[in-house]
Formats: sequence, C-alpha cells, structure tokens
Amino acid sequence: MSLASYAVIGLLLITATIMGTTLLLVGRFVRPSRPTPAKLQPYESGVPDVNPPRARFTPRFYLVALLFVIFDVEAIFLYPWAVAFDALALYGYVQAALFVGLLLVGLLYEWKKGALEWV
Amino acid sequence: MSELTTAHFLFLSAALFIIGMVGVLTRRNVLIIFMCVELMLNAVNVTFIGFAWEQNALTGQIFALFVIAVAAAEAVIGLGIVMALSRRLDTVDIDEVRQLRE
Amino acid sequence: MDQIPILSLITYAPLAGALVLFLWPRATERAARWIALLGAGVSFVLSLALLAAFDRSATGMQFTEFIDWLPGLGIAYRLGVDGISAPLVVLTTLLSLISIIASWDPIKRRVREYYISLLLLETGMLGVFVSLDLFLFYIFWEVMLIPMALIIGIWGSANRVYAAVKFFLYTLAGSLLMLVGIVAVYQAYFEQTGVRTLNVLELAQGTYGQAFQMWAFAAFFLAFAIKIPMWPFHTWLPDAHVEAPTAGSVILAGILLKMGGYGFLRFNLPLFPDATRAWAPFIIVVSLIAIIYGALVALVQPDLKKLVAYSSVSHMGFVTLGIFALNAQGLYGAMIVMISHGLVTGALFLLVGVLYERAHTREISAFGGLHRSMPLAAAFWGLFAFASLGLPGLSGFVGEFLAILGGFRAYRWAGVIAMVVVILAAWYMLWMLQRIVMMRAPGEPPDPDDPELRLANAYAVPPAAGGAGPHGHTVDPRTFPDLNWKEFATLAPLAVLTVWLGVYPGYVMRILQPAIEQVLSAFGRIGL
Amino acid sequence: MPVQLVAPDWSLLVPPLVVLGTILVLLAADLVLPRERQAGLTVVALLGLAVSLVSLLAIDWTAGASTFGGMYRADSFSLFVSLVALVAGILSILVSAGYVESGIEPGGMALAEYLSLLLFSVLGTMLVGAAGDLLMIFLGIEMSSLAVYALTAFARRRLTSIEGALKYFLLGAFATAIFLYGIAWVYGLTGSIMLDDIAGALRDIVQGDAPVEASLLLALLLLAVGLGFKVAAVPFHMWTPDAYQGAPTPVSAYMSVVPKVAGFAAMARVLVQGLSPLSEQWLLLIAILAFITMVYGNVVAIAQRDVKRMLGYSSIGHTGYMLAGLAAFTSLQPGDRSVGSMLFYLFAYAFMNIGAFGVVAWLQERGQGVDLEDFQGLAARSPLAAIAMTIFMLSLMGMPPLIGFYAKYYVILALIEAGLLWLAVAIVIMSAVSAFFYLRVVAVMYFNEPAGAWQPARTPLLGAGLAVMALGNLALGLFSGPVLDLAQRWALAFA
Amino acid sequence: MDWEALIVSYLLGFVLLNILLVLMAYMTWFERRLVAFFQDRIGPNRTGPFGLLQPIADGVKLISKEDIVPANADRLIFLVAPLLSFVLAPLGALVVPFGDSITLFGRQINLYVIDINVATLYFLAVGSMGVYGIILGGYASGNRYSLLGALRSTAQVISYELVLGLSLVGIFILTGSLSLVEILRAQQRTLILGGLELPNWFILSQPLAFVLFLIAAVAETNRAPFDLPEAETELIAGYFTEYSGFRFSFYFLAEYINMIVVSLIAATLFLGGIDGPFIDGIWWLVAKAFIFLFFYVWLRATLPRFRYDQLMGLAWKVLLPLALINIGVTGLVRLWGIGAL
Repeated sequence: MSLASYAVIGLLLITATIMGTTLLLVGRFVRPSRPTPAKLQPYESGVPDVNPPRARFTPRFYLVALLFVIFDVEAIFLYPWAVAFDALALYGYVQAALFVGLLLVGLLYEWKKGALEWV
Repeated sequence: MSELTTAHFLFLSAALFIIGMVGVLTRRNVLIIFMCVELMLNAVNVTFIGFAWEQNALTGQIFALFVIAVAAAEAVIGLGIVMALSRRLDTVDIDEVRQLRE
Repeated sequence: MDQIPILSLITYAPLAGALVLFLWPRATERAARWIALLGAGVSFVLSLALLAAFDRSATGMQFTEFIDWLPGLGIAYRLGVDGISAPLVVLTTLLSLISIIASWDPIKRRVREYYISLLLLETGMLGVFVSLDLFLFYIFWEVMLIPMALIIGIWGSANRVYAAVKFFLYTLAGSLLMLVGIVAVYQAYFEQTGVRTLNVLELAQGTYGQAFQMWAFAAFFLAFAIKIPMWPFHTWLPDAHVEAPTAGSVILAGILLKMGGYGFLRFNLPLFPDATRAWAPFIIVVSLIAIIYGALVALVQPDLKKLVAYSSVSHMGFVTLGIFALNAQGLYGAMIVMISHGLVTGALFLLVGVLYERAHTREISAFGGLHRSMPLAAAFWGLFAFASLGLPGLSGFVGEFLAILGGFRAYRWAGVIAMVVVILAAWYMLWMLQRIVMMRAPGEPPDPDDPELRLANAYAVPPAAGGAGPHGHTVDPRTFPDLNWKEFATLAPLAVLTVWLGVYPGYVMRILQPAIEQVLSAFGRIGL
Repeated sequence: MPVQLVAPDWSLLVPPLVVLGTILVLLAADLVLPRERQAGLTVVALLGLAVSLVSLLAIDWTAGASTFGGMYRADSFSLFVSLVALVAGILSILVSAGYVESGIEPGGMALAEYLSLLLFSVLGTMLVGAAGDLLMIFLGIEMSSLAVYALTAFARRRLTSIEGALKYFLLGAFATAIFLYGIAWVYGLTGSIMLDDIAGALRDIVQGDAPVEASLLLALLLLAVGLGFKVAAVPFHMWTPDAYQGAPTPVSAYMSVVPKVAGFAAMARVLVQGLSPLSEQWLLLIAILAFITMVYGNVVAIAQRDVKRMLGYSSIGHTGYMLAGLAAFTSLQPGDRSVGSMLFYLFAYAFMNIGAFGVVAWLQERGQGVDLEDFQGLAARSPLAAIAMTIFMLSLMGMPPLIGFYAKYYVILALIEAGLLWLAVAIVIMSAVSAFFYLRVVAVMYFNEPAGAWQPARTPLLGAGLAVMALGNLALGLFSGPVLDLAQRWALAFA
Repeated sequence: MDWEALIVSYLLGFVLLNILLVLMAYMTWFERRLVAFFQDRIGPNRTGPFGLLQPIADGVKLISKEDIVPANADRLIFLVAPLLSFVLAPLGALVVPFGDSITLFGRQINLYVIDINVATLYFLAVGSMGVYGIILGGYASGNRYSLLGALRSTAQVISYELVLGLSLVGIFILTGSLSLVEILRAQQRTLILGGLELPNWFILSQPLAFVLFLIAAVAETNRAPFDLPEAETELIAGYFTEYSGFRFSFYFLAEYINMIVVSLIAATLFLGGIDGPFIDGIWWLVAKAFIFLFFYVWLRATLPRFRYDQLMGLAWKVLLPLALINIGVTGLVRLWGIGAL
C-alpha cells in the first residue's frame, strides 16, 4: 500500500471539483438570470403550495437506515474474514456462520415483525 | 513526502476528538450532537489504528472494528430515540426538550 | 449455652407479641391490648426473676450469652448485664408494662399498630441495655428510633409530625457519629492487637492514644448527649414530650433519656478514660448550665408537660454532673437519679395524662382545686412533685444528694452551684403544685373565707365562665372524676418504689456497687 | 499467515449463555405468540435468570480460569458481579410484572421486547464482570447501556420518557467516546488491552526512574471520566434525574442498579486490576469524586417532590458511597476491603432501590402518581405496602438492622482501614442529610390522611417481589456474612 | 512511489476523467438511439451525421439555460449538492486496471491509475458517497417531491449497497484479496471444469454473485427498472425536480458516469477485465463494459418500473438472503477445495 495512491485520488478529486466549478462559472456568462416570484415557487404542478415542505414521511425510511447500519457492519466484519478465509479454515467458517446466522435470525425477526413491509 | 509517524495519527485523532467534543458541548441540535459523538468515536478509531500501526500489531485494528460495530448499534438506538422525539415534538433542539423539571 | 437465655427471652418477649399482632391483622382492639400486655408482662416477670437471681457480689457480666454472628468482622451476638444495666432493664420492663396499661383507654386509633410500635420499642430499649457487642448495641439503638418516632408522629397531638421528625433527625445525627466512633475504635483495637472484635469488654482493655481518644470520645459523647439530652442538644425534647401521647412521654422520659447516661457509663468512661478526664471539666460546666437552664425554663412554662419536660433537662444535668465527677458518690448519684427520674417523671407524665384525658388541655391555668374533685390524684401529684424536687425520704433526694456530693468532691464550686440550684427545682414544682392542686379552679366562685382572695377581690377580677382549653372545650376541674382503677394501678407501684428507693437506697446501691467499682477502676478512685 | 484458533472452554460460559438462550426464546416466542397470550413470558424470563443463577454454582470460581485467550475470566469477581446482575434482573422483572402490560404507559409496552432488552442488559453486565481485557469491558458496558437507552424510551408515547432516554443516550454515548479514547491511549502506551498485561507494563513504567508520562495520566483521566458518566458520579450525573424520572418506573428501578453494577465492575476491573500500579494517581481522584457525588446527590434530593426524581438524586448519593468504597483501595492483598465493600453495596442497593421503585410502580398500578402527595396515607390504605416502603426508605437511609446499614458499615470500615477518616465522616453526615428526604416519604405515608381516588388492582408477582425485597433487606442484612465473604474474595481474582 | 510516478498516475487519472466525460456524453446518444431502435423509432439524427453532435448541442443548450434557485431552498447546499454527485461519480474508475503496463518514452507505465489493496472497498465507498449528492439536493430543494425522491433514493441505494457488497464476498474468499489487480490476476488463470478449459472468470464460479451484483448495480445507479427516485409520473423527477440548467445536467452526468464505472468494475470483477482470447488488452475490457452498457439500455427499454414496496422487498427479502447463502456455499466449496473440510 502506498499513501501516494491516496494522494492521487485526492488530487483528482480536487481536479474534478475545479472542472465542475469552472463549467458552472462559464455558464454564468452565457445563461440568463431573470427570477420572478412565481418562478421561485416550489414546483407543485402549478398549484399553489400550502403545506410545509418538510412534511412528515413514513418512519420506514428510518427503519431501512437502521437495518442498513447493522448489516453494513456485518459486511465489514465479513470482508477481513473472507480475505483470511484460507488461514482461518473450518473453525473460522463455523464462527462466521454463527455470526451471520445470528444476524439472519435478526433479519427474520424484523421480517416477521413487519419491519420490511412497505405499505 | 516526509515520513509518517504515530504522532501524525495522534494529532489527527486528537483534533477530531476535540472537534467532536466541542461540538457535543456547544451544539443544540440533537442530530448534530449525535454526529459529533460519532466523530469522537472515529477519532478513537484513528488513535487505535495509529497505535496498531506503530506496534505493528492487529489488536488496535480489531478494536477499531468493534468500535465501528458498536457505534452502529448505538446509532440505531440513538436514531430511534431521536425519531420518536421528533414525531412527538417536531423539534430536534435539545433546549426545547425540557418537560422534566421540578 | 448451658443456661436459659434469660436476657434474650426478656428482650424478645415483646417482639414476639409484636409479631403476633403483625401477623394477625384481624385482631380486635381488645385482643391487641391483651397481647401487648402479655408480651410486656412476660418480659417484666422475667426481669424480676433476673433481678432475684442477680449475684450482687460478683464483678463483671452475668447471664452472658454468646453466638458468633459475622466472625470475619468480629461481630457477635453478645448479651450480658451487670449492676448498671440490670436495674435499668427492670425499670424498662416496668415502665413499658405501665405504659401499656396507661394507653388502654386513651389510645383509640390504630390500636394494633400502636401496640406493635410500643412492643418493638421495648425490645429495642432492652436490647440497648443488654447488648455487649458494639455493633449489636448500635443496631438496637437505631431500631428504637423508628417506633418512637411513629408513636409521636401518629398518636401524638397537634404538632406531632414536626416533633417526630425533629426527634428522629436529632438522634440519628448523633448516633451516626457514634457509628464512625465505633468503627474507629474497632480499627484502632485491631491495629493494636491484631484481633477484630466489637466486644465492649474486650475493647475496654485496649489502650488508645490521647488524640484518638479525644475525638472518639467526642463522637460517642455527642450521640449520648443528644439522647440524654444535655444542654444545648436538648431542643428536641420539649417538642417530643409535648406532642407524644402519655405513654410515649413516659417511656421517653423514663427510659430513653437513661440511655444517654447508660452510654456514658458503659462506653465513654471505660473506653476512653484519658479523654474522659480531659473532657470532664467542660462537661461539668455544661451540666451545671443544663441544671440551671432547665429549671429556669421550667419555671415559666404554662404547659404542664413542657414543665415536666424541662425539669427532665434539669435532672439529667445532675446525671452528667455525677458521672463526670468521676468518683463513687457521683456515679451512685447519677445512677440513682436515673432510676428515680424514671419512676418519678414517668409518674408525673402519667398524671398529666390523667388530667389531659379529662380536660383535653394541659394548660396549667385550666386547672385548680384538684384536691377537692380528685383527692387521690392530688395526693399522687403531691408525692411525685416532692420526689422530683428532692425531698428527703423520697427517691429524688438520694440521687441528687449523692450526685451533688460527688460533684462537690471533684470540683468544689460545681457542688456548691448545684446545691444552690436545687432551690429552683423546689420553686417550679411547688408553684405548679399550688396552681393545679391548691388554688381554686377557673370559674370557681371565690371562697369567701379566703383572706387572700378577699384581697384579690379588691382588684375585681371578673370570674370567667370556666376555663377555655385550646380546643375550645369548656372544662371545669370541679367535675373531674377521680382516678379509675387502671390509672391507680399504673401510679401505685411507682409511688411505692419512689418511697422505697428514698427510704432504703441501699438495695439498689449494693447492686450497683461492683459495676461502679469496675468503672472507676480505670480512674483509680474507689470507695465512698 | 499462521492463525491458531483454540476452542474456548464453553463450560465457563454457561451462565451468560443461559441468559442469551433465554433472550432467543423470548424473541422466538414473540414471533409465534399473539400479544395477548404473552403474559407467561415474564415467567420464562424469570426462569432463565434463575437457571443462570443456579448455574453459577456449577463453576469452580476459585480456580480463576479464563477462556477466549483470557478475554473471559471465570473468577470470584465475575461470580459476584454476575450474582448481583442476575439478582437485580430477577427483582426488576418482578417489579415490572404487570406494569408492562397495564395501561399505565400510554400505548402500552411490548412485553417480549421489554424482557429481552432487559436480559440483554443483564448479559452485558455479566460480561463486564467477567472481562479480562478492555475490549470485553467496552462491549459489555455498551451491551448493558444500549439496551437501557431503549428501555428508557420504552413508553414511547410519553414525551418525558423519550426526553429522559435522549439525555441518557446522548451523554452515555459521549461518555463511551471518552472512555474509548482512554482505552486507546492505555493500549498505545502499554501495548496491550489485556488487563494483566497492562498492569505488568505499568508496573515497569512506575518502577522505572522516569516520571509517569502525562499521556498516561490523560488516559487515566479519560477512563475515570467515561466511567464516571456511566455510574452517574458528579459532575457527570446530568442525565440521571431526567432519565430516572422519565423512564417507566420498572426501568428506573432496573437502571438504578444494573448499569451501575456494570460501571462499577468496569471501574474495578480497569482501575484496580489494570491500573493498580497507578493507584496513587487515581485514588485521590476517586475519593474526591466520591465526596462531591454524595454531597450533591443527597443535598439536591432534599428539594424533590417527585419520588422518582428524588430516588434519582439519591442514587447519585449512593454512587458516592460506592465510589468511597473503591477509594479505600490500598493493595491487592486479600485483606483489603475496598472493592468487596463496593460490591456488597451494589448487592444491597439492588434490594433497597428496586424495592423503592417497586412500591412506586405498585402505587401507579393503583391509579396514583409518582409525587410525594401520592404516598399520603398509604399506611391506612395498605399497611403492608407502607411497611415495605418504610423498610426500603430506612434501608436506603442506612438504618440498622437493614441491609443498607450493613452496606454503609462495610464501606466505612474499609475507609477507616484505609485511613480515609474524612470520607467516612462524610458518609455519616450525608446519611443524616438523606434522612430528611427518605423520612419525608415515611412521614407522609403514616402521618397524613389518604387523599385521591384509589383503584384496587391485583399484582401478585409485584407483591411477591416487594415481599422478597422487604424480607431480603432484613434477613440479608442480619446474615450478611456469607455474601460479604463472597464479595471479599475479589482480591483472589485480581491478584 | 516517487514524485515522477505520482505525476504520471495523476496525468493518467486526468486523462481517464476526461475520457469518461466524453464517453458519458456519447452514452446519452447511444442510449437514445438504442431505445429508439427498440421502440421502432429513429432517435436523434439531425445534429451531425447520425446525430453524433447531439450531445454537444444538449450541452450547449443546458449551459445557456437559466439556473433557478427556488425561494425556500437551502441555498448553499442546493448549489453544492449536484457538484458533489458529479465529482464523486468518476472516482470509482480510478482503481480499474486497464492493462498491465506499456513502455512509453523509455519508462514503464502501469496501465492503471492506482492499485490499492482495498480497491473493491474503495469502489463501494465512493459509490455510496454519491448518495450524499442526492439526499442533500432533495433536502435542500424545499420541495416535498424532491425530499421524498431523495429519501426513496437513499433507502434504495443503501439497501442495494448491502447486496452489492455482500455479493462480492464470495470473490474475496476465492482470491483472498480485496485488490482489483489481484482479482484480475486470479481470473487470468485457467479453470478446468470436467476436462473443459475455461477462463477462470468469476461469472463461471460465482454465477449467483454475478446476478446479484448486476441487479444491485442497476439499482445503485438509479436506473430503470429501479429508477423510482426520479419516477416522473409519481414524483415529477424526484430529487432534481427543482434543478434546472447545468446543475440539472450534473445529476445526469453523474448518473451516466456511474453507469460506465459500474460496467467497468463489473467487467473486471466477473468477466475477467482485460483478459481475453488472443491478446489481453484494454479492448477486451471496453468490449465487456459495452455489453453491460447495452444491457442497461435494454433493461430500460424493456422493463416497467418496480413498485416501491417490491423494490425494497426484493432487496431485503430476496437478494440479501441469497447473498448470504452465496457466501455460505462459496465458503463450503472453498473449504473442500483447500482440503479443510
């Protein structure tokens, strides 16, 4: 591993940002800018908006986020295991199976509890 | 490029940790406080990895992995609570949450 | 244990009664009273047997019991009595029994709970007197607090909750300090000998450094000084007495106060002789202040109970005076004052209770002319008032005389001051007696033959239409019935004992002798 | 890459595994049983904890065996911590029986989830006690607190519950981060996360000529602060009153004990076992923390009218006493009473405080609130409940012959043996101060007349629990010898 | 690595960046022509030969359109969000190995920008960061549809992200590495299956993983039939409802660049990348990536959009368990293979 590889990524990230910004700045000299109050209204198919824009939405989005966090961490744990798979051999496999199994049970629990239903 | 030393890791992590801590102590938005805590946890991870790097041992990295896992669990609980709060109160400002007083 | 554990039996007989009552929620009030009487009665009879079997010539503890309890910490279940505690045990059982009889009619509310509290209280008090293990002693000491506070707080009069809490907090604060002292002594003894024990007798064998003694003495002293109570720690006492029901006052004055004195004799003197010597002059001064202060305040009390309560403060001053004179006369005096005060003040509170039952007030001004309506009660009033003020031939005299003598031998000035102050006691007692027994009752038409009143008529005091109590009751002392047989039964034994102790103190003194000699052995001054 | 994986000695893990198994059973039952037929789950949870408690007996704790490469230690310390956690768990479940299903909390609470969360927390606490390295301590503490965060918010329709949970959570997470940072530094400076190795490395550092590095002191401070939050030591106590007041009452009961056990077990493991060579540095810190904690908790409790909040502040005070026990640490010799007295205090505290909250729950089930006024005349309405509450209050106050007295006594003993007389006197004075607010409850129950409506309710399990705790306060105090001996064996574990 | 090598890497990356931009532009043309073909239309054919100048015309048009910032938008975030999406999109391609090495101007130059040992992890990380652009843009717009679109998008992306990540674990087990270069090398070996000599491409040994990856990749890029976040009929274009002009086109750019990057990665992971008959080389990689791109367009032209519950159900109830099963089976086979069973 070389830190320089990451330096390259950083440099390219900066480059890409500069490119994008440049494009926007160039556009600034070309494009018109004639804002009118009506134009600046949120788009509601032409109907005046009465409700607050940050209305409530279903909590299931949170549930998905929470589930994701759990399983993403599971994935993190599986990666090193997968890489060292040959060295860990059967014992490691059993332990990983136990780990995944527990999470799978958790998933089943959520499933059964209806956390995955999206209605 | 100059040589990387443990001190670099430690300075970075200390900076992150202090930023997070100051954030927790000064910010009023629950979510931001929460993010600051996460920042602190990640600062800890950097410390662990820095020391592991110095000692050329894996213990610190393993610890960091566990910290990540626990942080995830913590996030789950925390978001659950914040969500319950915002649904009841329509705010995430900690100063507006004060039913519990004599 | 090859003998009958008589001390345990005495101590736990009331507890057994309490348990029976606790586990029998449907007990009628009548049954509750009888069970309580039985519990206390068994205890009393056993304590008489104890006294009979008590070997007056032997030094040291008798009837000892020992069970290992928390061996790792040197805590054990150790009981035993010597000459100091044995009379107090008997006094406790007697006064408890009397209290139960005295509460027979006056207590009408939550009777079962009342007797449970009373019996628990008795067990606690007995435990304090018989335990030889500091830890056990502390437990009984604290256990006492709750039922006493409940008795004051539930069955007391108007301001009862305040009084109960005040009583509780004062005593608790003192005893907690004692706890630190206990642990400190325990630790000091361990460091010295390598033995972990809380046995009082064993701990007394240890020698402790002067500085350690000074503050450990103070820790114990504060606890006992609050209990006895010594000026300036006495402020809980009048409140507690005034608010407590009659039996509560009797027990409070008759027994609880004695625990302070007992504590001095049992712990402070044997454990910390050097500190005792160092502190004694200060304590003597404070005792004198207490004697004078108590008497002066008693003088101006319009409330009968308060008057008796403050007289207790004064009397307890004699106890501390006697104890810290650190000579035989003083100690005998202190012990006899304690016993005598238990009998006399207990009786006085009973008499106040008798009046309160009839008048529902304790204002001195509401009474008068009792010698006509209640001749028997008036006789008792007279007897106990005289005993209280220390009339020779009655118990009060013996104790106070010896205590003053002890004080005189130790510090001449102290004896002189104390002697002079006795006059104050005569003043407030006799004045009180005159107002409630002799003078005409409020609303009573003046006796035309009374020359004094003829003089008074010149100032034309319009006769009131009867004394008005604080509750607006109209009371007329002239209509009061005399003592009923229960009241008589409670007062008569006390009267007998008062006279007996006054005439023949030798019996008690012989019981006390070995124990007091032992206490004094640490100070090197033995003999009368 | 040579990797050697040694099969762990599962037999040492039986007690925690039983708890884990019970949790799985509960969750499975939750899936198959409809909600109205779940009442029996309380018994299942109780049984699970009881079996785990019994299985503690089967393990030879004197051997000090360990497994998972030393991560999990089956020694006398872990035995006692497990014992306290399990007993407190059982008592808490008894207190929550009935409360959870009843309509006290708007919207009700899901029983199976409640029980499994509670058991998770017990499990985490057991793991802290058995931890042989810092990772295990961290995981155990988190397992024990995360579940309690969720439990605190369990009355999710009641805003105060959520608010308490939010504060508890935010400060708890903050404390976790600080604690972890301390762990990271200890790891970096000693090169290990195994407690014994840390102690060894530190011994070398301390015995060397060089002064102790500032970074080591920083690590120590971070650890102390992090754990201070967990046990609610002043000035890291801010969450406590709100969380106690806001949480459903049985949860308050639970969280006043078990997470505290976890925190103190971690303190003992980290400070006494791992950082004992630095004891000079941390002893004074702990002693001062103990002092300000007990003073603050007891003094502020006086002003409270809400009984749950009062108990919250009083629990801060008790934290101070327990910290004082820890501060009496002198050496790892078997005669040292410090940690033993702290452990015994925790054990005693379970019986007193869960009981006190239990009576509050008992009242709530009878339609009463949680204010002091709601206790008015309880003695007339239910003498038994009043007597139970009296026992708990007096025990908390430290009246003999109740267990609370013995707990305090042992702490004072340890302090005096360690020469910390001033702290012993502070405990005594604070006990007198605490009499004000504990006694007020008793006074209100006995001296006031009943007021307000009263709904009769049947709560057999709760009643049994209260009876057990009331008797326990008496009996376990009088016969505290065996328990104390067990607690005093901690030094065997750490030596 | 010395300074020279660093600069070479950087230049290579810069070139790649620009190539991606051009490719992206022609991807739009390609898609429109192809969809037209599927639908029996002609598609853009006026601007230049075969309409080849159409992307440039589009660009010129978009850059000259007014850039409207709605009144109740969170202005700063609103302005930055599309840029974020755009900047992050091409970064994933940096770890794709385009060949072994060539000698140019007398020095050996590796034909990959960087080789890091956690390349796959890096790709996943960068890919998932793109979602920030979406959620921030949707949030900052101050429009209900935008927010809902953003939320949907986020939920979808993170759900499929899991599948994406877990589907690769099988490959890691087989190669013992997270590096794309290592994975590529592993595929350059030969797989002998029943006497048949096959390339050791992971599409053969990990077919289930391949399918999972493909589905997840399509969902990750918010492409049909998983294009719910921008469902015109439901959400009026979702998170970029309020965007106009060149900012709008940034989201577009990002989407198409993502497609290309995912295609390149998929080709490297499962189809052997630059490995192929005759001479290995970058053309094979391009050809394989093209297959994927074609597939993308084909899907869009053929399949109707999922319903949202179907979408989430698919991820959590079908793909996730399948991915775990794949890992389990792969592990078992591998154990048997190394003789540990």
